[in-house]
Amino acid sequence: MLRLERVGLSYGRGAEVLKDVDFELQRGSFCFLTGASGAGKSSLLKLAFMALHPSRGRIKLFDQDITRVSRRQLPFLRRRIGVVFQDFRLLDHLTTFENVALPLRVAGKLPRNYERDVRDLLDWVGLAKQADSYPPVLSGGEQQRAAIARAVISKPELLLADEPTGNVDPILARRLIRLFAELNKLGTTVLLATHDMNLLKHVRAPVLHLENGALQQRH
Amino acid sequence: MLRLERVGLSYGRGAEVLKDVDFELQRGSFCFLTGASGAGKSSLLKLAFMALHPSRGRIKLFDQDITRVSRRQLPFLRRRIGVVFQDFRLLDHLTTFENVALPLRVAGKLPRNYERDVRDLLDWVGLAKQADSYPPVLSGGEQQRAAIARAVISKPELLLADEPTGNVDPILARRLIRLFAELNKLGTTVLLATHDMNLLKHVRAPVLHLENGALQQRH
Amino acid sequence: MHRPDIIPSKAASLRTLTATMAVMCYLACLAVGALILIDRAVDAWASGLSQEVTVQIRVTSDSDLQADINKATELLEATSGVVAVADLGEEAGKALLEPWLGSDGLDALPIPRLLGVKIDETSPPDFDALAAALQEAVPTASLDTHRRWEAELTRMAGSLSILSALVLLLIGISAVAMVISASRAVLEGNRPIVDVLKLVGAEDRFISRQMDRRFLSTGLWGGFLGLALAIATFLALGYAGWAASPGLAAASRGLFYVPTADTWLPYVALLAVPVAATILSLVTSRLALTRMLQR
Amino acid sequence: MHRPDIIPSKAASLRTLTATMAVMCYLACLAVGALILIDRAVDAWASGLSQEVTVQIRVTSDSDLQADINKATELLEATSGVVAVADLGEEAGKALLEPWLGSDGLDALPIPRLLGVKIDETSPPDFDALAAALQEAVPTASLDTHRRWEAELTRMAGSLSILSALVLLLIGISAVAMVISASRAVLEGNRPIVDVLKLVGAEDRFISRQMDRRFLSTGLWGGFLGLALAIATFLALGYAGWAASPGLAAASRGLFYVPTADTWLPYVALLAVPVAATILSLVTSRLALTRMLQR
Ligand SMILES: Nc1ncnc2c1ncn2[C@@H]1O[C@H](COP(=O)(O)OP(=O)(O)OP(=O)(O)O)[C@@H](O)[C@H]1O
Ligand SMILES: Nc1ncnc2c1ncn2[C@@H]1O[C@H](COP(=O)(O)OP(=O)(O)OP(=O)(O)O)[C@@H](O)[C@H]1O
Ligand SMILES: [Mg+2]
Ligand SMILES: [Mg+2]
Repeated sequence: MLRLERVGLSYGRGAEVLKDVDFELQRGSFCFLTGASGAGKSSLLKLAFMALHPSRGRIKLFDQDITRVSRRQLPFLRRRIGVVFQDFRLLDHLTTFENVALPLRVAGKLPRNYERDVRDLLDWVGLAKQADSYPPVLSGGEQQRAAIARAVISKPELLLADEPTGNVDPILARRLIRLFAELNKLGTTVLLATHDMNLLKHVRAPVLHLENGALQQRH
Repeated sequence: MLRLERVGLSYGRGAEVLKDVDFELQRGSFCFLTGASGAGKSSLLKLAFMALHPSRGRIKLFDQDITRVSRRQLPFLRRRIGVVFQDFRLLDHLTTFENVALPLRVAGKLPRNYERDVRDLLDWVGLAKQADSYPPVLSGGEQQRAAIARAVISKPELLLADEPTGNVDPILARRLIRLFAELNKLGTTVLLATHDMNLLKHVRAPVLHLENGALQQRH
Repeated sequence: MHRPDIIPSKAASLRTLTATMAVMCYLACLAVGALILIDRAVDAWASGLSQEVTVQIRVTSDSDLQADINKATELLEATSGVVAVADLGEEAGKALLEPWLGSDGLDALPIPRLLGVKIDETSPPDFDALAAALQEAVPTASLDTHRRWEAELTRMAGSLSILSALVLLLIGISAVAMVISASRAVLEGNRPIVDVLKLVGAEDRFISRQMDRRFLSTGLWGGFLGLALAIATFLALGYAGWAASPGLAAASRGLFYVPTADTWLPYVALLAVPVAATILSLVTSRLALTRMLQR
Repeated sequence: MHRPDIIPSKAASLRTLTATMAVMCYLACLAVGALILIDRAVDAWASGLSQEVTVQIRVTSDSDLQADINKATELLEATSGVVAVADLGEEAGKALLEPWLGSDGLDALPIPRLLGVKIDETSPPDFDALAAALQEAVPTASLDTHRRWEAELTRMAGSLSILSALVLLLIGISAVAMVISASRAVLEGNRPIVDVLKLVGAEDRFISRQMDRRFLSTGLWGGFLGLALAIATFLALGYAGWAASPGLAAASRGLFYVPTADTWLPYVALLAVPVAATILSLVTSRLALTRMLQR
């Protein structure tokens, strides 16, 4: 599914944030990514999402070498991936509903074909009342849930979530983790970066730990 | 120190987010504020910081009725308060150093009088290397620490922190909590909104819990 | 179900772009209108004038008329800007004096001779120098100053026409600079949105279509607002301007109403302004967007 | 230790403001310069012209010269736009004929009489109507068309002067609209920064001082860039423009070099443009900022 081979990453002329990272994410697996603040978790997810280019090494995604894939192919690869960004990246001038529906709209789907799904999902993440509100008036946790909803609305093959429960209460966090687990059962591969040790307790899954730019697997 | 009397808050013509909130924060105390996502924690902190006006009720801060304080007085009241916003609110075009020094600069202090302090504080929160980086290139946790540093740099009488450890690892979180406790010992009153149950274990302090717009005190 | 625009329509930079389009199109339309007006006035003027000046040769007791005529003709033909010289004969001289002296008894007088000098309208000779040269070579000859005034006027009108073309050019360049700058600011302001669209899997085509739509509607709305203001200004000049300057007023109205062979010209020229500005804005945004997407 | 500006200097909207200031000041300076040029030209023109036209009254065998003179004088004095009428005497008539006939034997001829008609420069009479009326009332009288041309020219120059003042006004209004719009966009773009400054305890004074500094430097830089471009344009016109329009070229140079009583005027007027634009930008940002801070 996702395979990093001796990947190194440095920003500009700075030191390497990631050094010789090697790992493979099996199709249908569920994995946590941990590490201290500034260890490079977000950077690693951005690499997987093709928002960054590795300084060296090779990344294979859906059996394609994404360091070589053409720019025209990028959007189609990205549509098969859902991402929750640490800073949400919602569009302030679109309602919560429109934000969540954005990946579908961008993929050329018609509203009548997705309106139902979007409303159901908003309901599930507890944003039914906020469907027509704009992100700037949402609470931190509400924005985060909107971001999660946007990431999963298109039932992606791969889900990359960066600290997706940092702004919600423990009960909601467990509910969201259940959502991820549910999707995982339906075939979505999940890679979830988090600091929340309680989450690790709720799902039995391998943990990838980043330290000094290197990745270690823990169970 | 801070006293809310039958405070109600509603946004626009929506339902009330806070209903009849009554509580007093004693000078020198340390208090947690909890509640589900969307319960109104951030709203309450914004009220205390005079970034919002209550729809009804009275708020007293430093023995002044802040619903009646003149606009000219506001900056001087605010300088006595440190705030960590849930969304950080860093200025993207200033370096971490400049962001942290901003409250001092705005208060008319000269760089030679604060440079040392700022560097020491950055060191303490683990941002010494990022002092000259701009917020957009910081990791989520680094941004959060910069926001915390900015809130405490002027040794405020009151510290309001909104989910200040949502983006940092448990070890850093404990370190930051120690920073808050340290400040508290030096006389700063601390009100800390959080979802992180582990934090509650580290500091023995009263917990204010928001539910359905009402505040309950738990110990 | 209504789907809101993906590129927001309410950014401050977009309002600036609208204002830019309106103001620059307004000024450009005014300049185009003025150019057309002035060109027409100059044309009308020039066609109403004879392209001739006259040279009078006096008859004195000690002068040889024919020799003087030949000498003057020679001199005139050698002057640049003179196309042809013709002796207008004795009758023309008589016609000249008639208004002053009546037709009786003219035959007894030494009737001066007139030469018709056809001049090149586009590059008329220097009349002052010519008059001096003529006086020097043939003391009995003098250049008719009446026609010289006409030529002076024509030259002044020509200058005016060049000046207004120059103004149009300068306004045009200014408009281009402004539209480019404002369009780039709008695109720059939309960078975070473009980034998010890329991240949710939007193709470049999709993004540029959305962006084009926004620039197209902003551009056309601003541009035609400017055009409408310009037309309103011409109309206001045409009616309210009467007292200040009747000629200007009539000309302003003439711009739209007077039927001439090229009645369609002002309409087309004015319409071209907002369209060209919009295209410029679109192209600018496209180029900047392409660069933005490439990274 | 260097402290970076709190209001960033590199926003796209700020670049648009710089461009706006430069372009609008450029156009306004051009318009001011043109207005000064044209006013000077018109003044020079008008002072070089006599404010008189002449009426000739022929002597025929069956006419009473003095009666004709009286009748014509009466008619002329009743015409609006005529200030005074004077009989120029017999010598003036002789002087008129001399160029054609020489001075010998003039005494034998029926010398026409000339009337000097002083006209009101600012509202000259309708010469065509006057000529017709004169012909009708006094068949031997005729209006000298030479001077009529001069008057026509003066009127045209006057129109031109009004037109250029109008253009200056329209460019001025456009510039005001653009500067206001661009300044507001810049302020709007800085709203998040203003919010943060408020939250960290900045006084309104502090924020407006920072903002003023930014607008002042942007405004002056853009404005004087525009002024410099305008001066460069005048200089280019003054030297390179010679071929296209010598009069224009000389005038452009005259704008800066020719010593006249009001030599300082163009400098002051041109300098006023960027200064005024910067003040406008500052005032706009101040007003918008005050509104922003009040909430
Ligand atoms: N665009 C960038 N340019 C330069 N340095 C960057 C950039 N993005 C991240 N960094 C640096 O790279 C390091 C890793 O960042 P990253 O965001 O991957 O950390 P993280 O593991 O996600 O941390 P956190 O848990 O705090 O979010 C950080 O020290 C950060 O300052
Ligand atoms: N500016 C606003 N306009 C309208 N509604 C708002 C605004 N700000 C917040 N709200 C609503 O008020 C409610 C409380 O918001 P608040 O941000 O105080 O919650 P919170 O307790 O901080 O939640 P979280 O833990 O998710 O940050 C939410 O439902 C939110 O949608
Ligand atoms: Mg991160
Ligand atoms: Mg909150």
